[in-house]
Order: sequence, then C-alpha cells, then structure tokens
Amino acid sequence: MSFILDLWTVIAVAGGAVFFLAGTTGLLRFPDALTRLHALTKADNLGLGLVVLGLLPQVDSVSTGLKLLCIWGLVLLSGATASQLIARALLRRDARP
Amino acid sequence: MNAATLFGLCAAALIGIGLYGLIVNPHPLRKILAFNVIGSGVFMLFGAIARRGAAAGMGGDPVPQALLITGIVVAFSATALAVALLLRLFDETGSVTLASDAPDKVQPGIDDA
Amino acid sequence: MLTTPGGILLVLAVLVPFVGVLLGLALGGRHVQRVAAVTVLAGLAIVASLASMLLQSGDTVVYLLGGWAPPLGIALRADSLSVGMMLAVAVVVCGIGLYARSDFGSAAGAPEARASFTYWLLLLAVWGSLNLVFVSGDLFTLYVALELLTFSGVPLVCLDGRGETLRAALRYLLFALAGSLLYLLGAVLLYGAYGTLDIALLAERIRPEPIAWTVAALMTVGLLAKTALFPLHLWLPPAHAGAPAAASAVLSALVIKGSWFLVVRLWFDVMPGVVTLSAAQLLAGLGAAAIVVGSVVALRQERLKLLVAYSTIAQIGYLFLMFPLAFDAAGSALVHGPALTGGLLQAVSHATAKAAMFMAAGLIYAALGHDRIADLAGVAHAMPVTVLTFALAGLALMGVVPSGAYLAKKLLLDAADGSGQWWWTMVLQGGAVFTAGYVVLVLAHALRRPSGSVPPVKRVSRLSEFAALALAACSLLLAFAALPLPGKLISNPLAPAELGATLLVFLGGAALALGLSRRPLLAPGRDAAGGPARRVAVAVGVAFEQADQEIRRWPSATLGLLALAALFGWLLAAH
Amino acid sequence: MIDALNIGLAGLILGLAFWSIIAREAFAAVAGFMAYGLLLTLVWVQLHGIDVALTEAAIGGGLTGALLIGAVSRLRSTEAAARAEQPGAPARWLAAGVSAAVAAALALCVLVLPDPAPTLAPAVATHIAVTEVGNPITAVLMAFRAMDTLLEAIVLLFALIGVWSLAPDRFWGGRPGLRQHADPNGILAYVARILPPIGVIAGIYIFWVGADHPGGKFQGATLMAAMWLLVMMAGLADAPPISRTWLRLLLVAGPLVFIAIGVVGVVTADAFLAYPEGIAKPLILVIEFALMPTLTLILGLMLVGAPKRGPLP
Repeated sequence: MSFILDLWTVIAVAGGAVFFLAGTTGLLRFPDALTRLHALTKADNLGLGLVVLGLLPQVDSVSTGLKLLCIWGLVLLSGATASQLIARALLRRDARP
Repeated sequence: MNAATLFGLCAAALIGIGLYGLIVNPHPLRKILAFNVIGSGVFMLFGAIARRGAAAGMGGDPVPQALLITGIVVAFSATALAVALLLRLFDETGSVTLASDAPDKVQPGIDDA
Repeated sequence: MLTTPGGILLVLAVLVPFVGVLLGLALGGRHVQRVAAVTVLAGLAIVASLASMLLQSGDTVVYLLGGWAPPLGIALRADSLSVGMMLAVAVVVCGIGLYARSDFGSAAGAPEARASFTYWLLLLAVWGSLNLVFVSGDLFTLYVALELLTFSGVPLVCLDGRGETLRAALRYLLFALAGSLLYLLGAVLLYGAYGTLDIALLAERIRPEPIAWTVAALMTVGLLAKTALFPLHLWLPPAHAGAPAAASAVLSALVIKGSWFLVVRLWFDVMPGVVTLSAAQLLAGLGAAAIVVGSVVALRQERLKLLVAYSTIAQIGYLFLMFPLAFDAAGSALVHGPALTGGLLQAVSHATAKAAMFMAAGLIYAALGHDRIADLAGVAHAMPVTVLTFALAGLALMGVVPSGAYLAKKLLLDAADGSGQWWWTMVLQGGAVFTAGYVVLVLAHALRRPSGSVPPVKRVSRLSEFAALALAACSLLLAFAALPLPGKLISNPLAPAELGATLLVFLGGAALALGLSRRPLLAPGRDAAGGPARRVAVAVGVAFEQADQEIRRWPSATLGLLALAALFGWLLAAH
Repeated sequence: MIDALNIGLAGLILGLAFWSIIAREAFAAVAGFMAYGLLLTLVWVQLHGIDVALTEAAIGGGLTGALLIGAVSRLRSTEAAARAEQPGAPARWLAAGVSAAVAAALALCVLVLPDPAPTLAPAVATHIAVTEVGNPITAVLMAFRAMDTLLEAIVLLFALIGVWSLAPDRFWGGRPGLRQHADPNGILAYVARILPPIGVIAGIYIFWVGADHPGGKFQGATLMAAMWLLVMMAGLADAPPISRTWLRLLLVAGPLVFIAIGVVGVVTADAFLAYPEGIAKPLILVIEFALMPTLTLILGLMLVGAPKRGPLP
C-alpha cells in the first residue's frame, strides 16, 4: 500500500514539476503579455495542484492535509484575481490610443 | 562549508551590493531600495549566526532570531517613513532630487548691497 | 549583577515620556500640550531624584528588566555619565517646552492643528528615546533607541512642510538610516563573536582581533554619520537651519547628542582595550577639521539660522577632542577620567547654549520676518533680552569664565599637558577664537544703529525670551554646578593672564569676522573688496565654502563614510 | 556538507539583488526586489528560522514590496531627471571598489567567527519553563527581552506619527490616501468580499499558535492588515479619518496594556515586565491580544500614507 502511495506521490509531483517547467518556458518564450499570463496560470493552477495532490498521502495528520488544500485554493484564487486584473489593465491600455 | 557559512558569505556580498547602490543611485527611491538590500544582508548575517548557535535541540539560537523579527519590523517602519517623505516631497515640489539642497549656490566672494 | 535600590527610576525615566506620547495621541487636541507639560514636570522630578541618589551613593544604578539578568535579559544602567546627560537633557527640554508654548500652543476651542500636535508628541518622543540611549545596557536595545530618536527627529525637520525642509528631512533620514545599518551590522558581528550584546559582559569578553576591529570601525562611523561629524555632515545645515526654531533647538542641542553619547559608550565602556591611540587621534583630527571648516563656513553665511547650524558642526568637533586625551599614560586603553569629564561638560554646555542660540535666532526671525545677518541693525535696541541671550550663549560656547565650557577646556588642556599632546592644546585654544569670530560678527550687526528708520518689529512672547535667556545663563554658570572645583586647575579666573587670554580670543575673533564675513563689517557702504588682507581672507573663505559643498554631495559623503570605516579599521588593526 | 540547492539559492539571491540595484527602470528594480524578498523566505527556512521566514514573507517581502511598488508608479516622471544626476564612471568604479572592500572584510569576519559558536539557546532552554510558552522565540520576545518588543511597538507608532505629520495642514484630521472607486462588480471587489474572512481566520490562527509554534502577533497582524488594505483597495471601505477617537484609542491600546501589565509586574513579581509565577502565559496572551489590533491598524495605515482629504466629508 505504502509503495503505491509513494509511487503516486512521485508521479504527481513530477507531473507538477513538468507543468512548472512548461509554465516557465512559456513565460520566457511567449510573444505577448496575455499569452504569458496563460502560461503562468497553468503553472500555478495545475502544477501546484498536482504537487499538493501528490503530497497528500505523505502527511501525518488530517489538519496538515487540509492546510495543504487551503494553500492550493488560496493560490488558485489569488492567481485568478491577479491575472484578471493584469489582463484588464492591458485591455484598457490597448484600448486607450 | 555549511549552510550557515554559505549564507553568511552571501550576506556579506549583499551588503556590498546594497552599499554600491546607496552610493551611486541618485533617485531616493532606489536609495531606499538599496537600504532594504543592505538591511536584508545584515539580517541574513544575523540569521547565519543564529544557525551557527544551534543547540539544546533548537535549530538555531532563538535570541538572534527574536531580535531579527524586531529588526525587520524596525526596517519596515523606516521604509514606510522614507517613502511617505519622498512622496510628499514629490507632491510639494514636483521633483525628488536630493542634490540641490542648498538653493543658494556659492556666490561670488564679496557681494555688497 | 542585580537590580540596585531605586533602579525603577531608570524604567520610569524612559517610560514616562513614552506614556506621555501615547496619552497625547489618544487624547488629542489641546490636551496634547497639557500632557506634555505634566510629563515634562514628572520627568524632571524623576531625573532629579535619580541624580540625587547617584550623588549620595556614587555607584552605578542597575535595573534588570523582567528580572532577567544579561546575557539572556536586558539591563538598564546609569553611571554618572548617563545621569549627567539625562539631567542636562531634562533641563533643556524644560526650557524648550516653555519657549515653544507661544509657537505651538493652541487656543481654547481651536481644532487640533497638525504642527502643534506633532511637535509636542515628538518633543516627548525625542526625550524618551534619549533617556533610553543614556540608560540602556544592551547594544540591540540601543539600536532600537537610535531608530526611535531618528524617527522622532526627522519629522521635526519638516514640520512646516516646505519643499526645501522636506528635502532636508529626506536627506537626513536616508543618511541616518545608512548609519544605523552600519551600527546594527557591528552589533550583529559582536553577537556572533562573543554571544552577548550586554555592554558590561562584552567589555569582559572582547579582545583585540579582526572581528572587534571591524565592529569598532563600522559602529563608530555609523554613529558619526548620525552625529554629523565632519566630513559626514551633509544633512545637518539644511535640516537644522530650515526647521522651526523650537524644533532646531531640539535637533541641534539634543538629538545629535544621542549618537555622540553612544560613540563615547562604545569607546570607553564596550571596547576600551580595542581602540588605539592612533584611531583616537583620527577621531579628534576629524573634530579639529570640523571646528575649522564649520566655523569658517559659519562666518560666510548670510542667514543667522544657517550660521548657527554651521556653528553646530564646529561644536560637534569639540566633542571629539577628548578621545586621545583620555588614554592612560601608556596609551594602551581609554580610561574614565578628567578628560572624559571635560568632554561630558562640553556636551552639556553645548546642549544648553546651542538651544538658547537657536531660540534667540528664532525670536529674531519671528520679530523681523527675516534673519539676514546684514540687516540686523537695531535689533539690540528692539529686543535687548534676545540679543543678550545670543551674546551669553556665545560667551558660554567660547568658554569664558565661569561657563561649563571653560571648565571643560581647563580639564582637557590639563590632560593634553599631562600626556604631552601639545597639538590639541593649540586646537583647544584656537577653537575659541573661531567661536568668538561668529559671535562677534552677529553682535556687531545687531548692536549697530539702523541707518534709516527703525524696521518694524513684531512683538514676541516674553516667556519665550526668558526661557532662552535662562538656558543661556545655565550654560554660562555651569562651572558653579561642578563645585567644588579642582583647585589646581583654576587658580584665579580674574588674574591678568586669564583676562589677557580672553581678550586675545576676542581680538582674534574680531579679526576673523573682519576678514571672512560676507559683507564688510566696518563701514558697510565702503568698497566691498577692502584691503589685500581681506581679499586673501575672502578667497580662503570661498575655497572653504566650495570644499564644503563638494563634501556635502551624496556620493562623496557616502564614499567618505566607507573610506573612514576602512581608515579606522586599519588604524585599529595596525597597532 | 553543502548541497547544490543552497548554492543555487544564494546565486539567485545575489543575482536578483544585483538586478534590483543596477536595473535602469525603477519598476523593474522593485519587481526584482519583490522576487528577492520571496526567495529570502527560503533562506530563512534553510537557516531553521521559521518565525523569521514568516516575518520576512509578511513584512519584508509583502508590505515593503507593496509600499515600494506604490511609490514607483507615482514617481515614474522623476526617473529621467535622476538618471542625469548619476555620478560619472570614475566615481562609480570607486564606489564599487570601496563596497567590495567592505564586503570582503565582512566575509573575512564570517570566516573567522569562533567555533564552537557562542549561543544562548541552552540558557533559553533552561528558563523557558518559567515563561510557560512553548515557542522559544516567543519566550525571548515576550519575557527575556520583552522591553525590545514594547519598544518595537512604540517604534511603529512613532513612524506612523511621522507619516501623519507629513499631511498638508488643511487635511489634518482627515482620511489618509485617496478614495478608491473600484467597480463594485469587478473581480477585486469579489475577492475583497470572499478573501478577508479566510485571511482574518488565518491571521488569528497564526497569532494563536505563536505561543507554542512558529507564528505570532506580528505575522498575524500583517495578514490582517493586508486584508484591510484589500478591502480599502477594492473601494468597499474607506480609511478612517485620523482624528477618530476609536482609532486613536486602538492605536495606543496595545502599548498601554503592555506597559500596564509590566507595571503590575513591579508589584507582583518584583520587576517591570516580569510575570507572576503560574499566570505568565495568560498574561503574555493578553498582551499579544491587545497588540493585535494596534499592529494591524498601524501597519495598514502606514501603507495608506498621510491624510490626503479634508476632515469634512
């Protein structure tokens, strides 16, 4: 049982790392701010999500697990808000001239 | 070399970098930034010293760690006051230069009415 | 070491002003002024009882906060040095408080006004912070105290909100913060090397070794930056000259004494065996340079408040002359002794005299609507008390009998003779001539009869005038407070030799004022250039002014800060 | 044994610090500094200072970053003039040389620090039982060196008085900062409605566990202040006029309670800031609880700045 859980952790965290790598590459390589935002939010949402899910079997208490999930939820919320605000500011700036 | 020494040396370098910025950057906001870089270097040095003092089952000497918390708060207060002063100076004069503090330049040696 | 009887007074001396700030902030409006008045009286009583206690027992008063002994806890300690400073500060705060009633008092029913509300809070804040600087026995608590002092001093600079004062305040804040970081860096290294920040424990553990040298160099220059010792004085003239007079008095008489006192603590009590005679010579050398540059540039000023501000730079120089004179005969360690007493006396007499001088300048500004030195004619007639105050404060700074500075000079001269450092004798004697120079300059203009009609003069508060006069008198009569006088130092102040020396000082001062002043002192209508001697003197004066401006640029001042640190480090290590 | 992670971290930090000093645009410099602040948090974890990491993240990185980024956007027009004032190449090289010399001297000091290092950890471990708290840092902050913590609250208050004193006379007693008019249906207003309850709970949690675990009043108060700022930024609430009595009372309540309990210690435990045996922990919690609103308000108000609108609505 513990082997399967460990295997799950390795796979999920590695998957998360792939998303972070992809997000970072996108941030550096994509042509404009909106597409970069897209890359960044993928890293935040999916990458962190997979890392958290992967770590869940390893925690020793329910409260720690809940804290981990809370972290994911808060990052989702703040990431979504920040990218919304940035995108709107960009739209406003582009619409002005 | 352990982590404490590594970050101690890193702190020394940070202080040097910050001092350079404090000297050459003319914009007061950049000086405030440099002040914060130096400050974080000093704090990191203290953190390294705290780590070296790990004993009695504690990961670091708690006394410097407690002082650090005070230090960070004091540095924040300083930054807040400096930024407020800078913004007021900008509102009042429209410029932020520190250079022309003496509005009356050195006048010719003797002036008589 | 345990808490000594009466130790709680140390806690009270710090807390009472702070509680005053808290209550003033909470009550607001007109109550701020009342809270300040009550606090000043209470604080004065506390310091007075502390002083009388120390006089009786003579032992250091100690208080362990929370009952925890160092190195784990924090001790407050007060020796005669701290109590002397606390007493002087309390008296000056009293005087300034009385003086400021007319400027920052608020009428019944008036809404809370920004300037007066903040002024009273900041006055108490400065006071509490200074008391903390004087009694704290822990270097980190002292760091917090220094920052408290800076945060309460800076807003005083720009109390009137004009652009130039805001700029001066920002310069002051940024440079002072750089100084505090260097100080903190030193404290951090001390903890790393010796495992405590308690002054008494450090003094036992510290050894002359690379870390101690680095620490001494960093902390010393950091504190010098906050004290504005030449060449680190870039922030002082605009800050002290631009602030309202009641605030300038606080800044010039009190705030800079905090960081100066810490230099003294550091050198005499934390690392007396680490510092070397050559480093002390450098410190005093900077002081001598400050006296010369500060005085010459002061003589070149057109505005009275700037003149007084530059004279502060010169007076700060005096405060550092004692360091090489306080080395013991072998030159291996700094010792508490007559030279230190002399330095302390100088600080106390400067605090009282400089506060009085700024107050007098402020009153003149308030009455005339300007403070151009050349247009002071007729002031002596219109406001005799204020001009008398200026003159008495000037005499006190010059070190005329029976001022505190006189006694201080005698003590230092004796120490210089004893250790064979004749060059400091020259600086000590010559310094008074420079001081006489700018006092004579101002008085010559103030005593002159106005050429045309008497300029309109606004009435100023009597209370303010007499508060300033009282402080000047305090400074001038300070030597009496030090009774019984050491008999061998002062034979007879009225002996022909002494009188002759005083006369020489005046004549020298008058010659300096004649030569260097921006406008010719005699016969203002005549050709400005004057004879060849004056031409040379003016050229020298202009050169000094230009050098001063160069040194006061930000890059040169900060580079100077680090270069001085390197120089101190080298002088300490090369022993 | 030193691992690659730490070396990489140190390298990144040095690079970001260097960037934030030499970057041409102030905005880029501040952005670099904020990233730098976040990485510092990792350093603190590596140095086993979780409490410091929390403080650094909250105050050093978060609040300072917010303060600087706000100032950058206001001061953008002044950057060109400042660039013209930059000293010439010789002065810059000189500055670089002197700074490097100072850094080298400090590095030398780091290398000659005594081994074994002096430490007070055993002393803290011996005496922590008396304070009845489990977190040694809280024991230092609230018992052994309680004076520093009291003074720190006073430092914050003095700085706030300083910030307020920069108000133009006509706005004295008025509301600080500019009124925010955000779209009531916008995303910011949405977040400002759902996040604060969570943030406040998290803030109280961090404060509450601080007695025995990493955390404490400063970190908690910073979180609460951030929530307050979010609500103000979204235009859902306005900053209070600085003449409000309740505001003034809350600002001084924390330090006054601290001092009062300290004075009680003079009578009951023979020293200022000493706690009577058996009730040390409750008293510490009372002090911290009283400090929470004071610190929250001060931290929030320092970010909002000096009064900018008249006392009358």
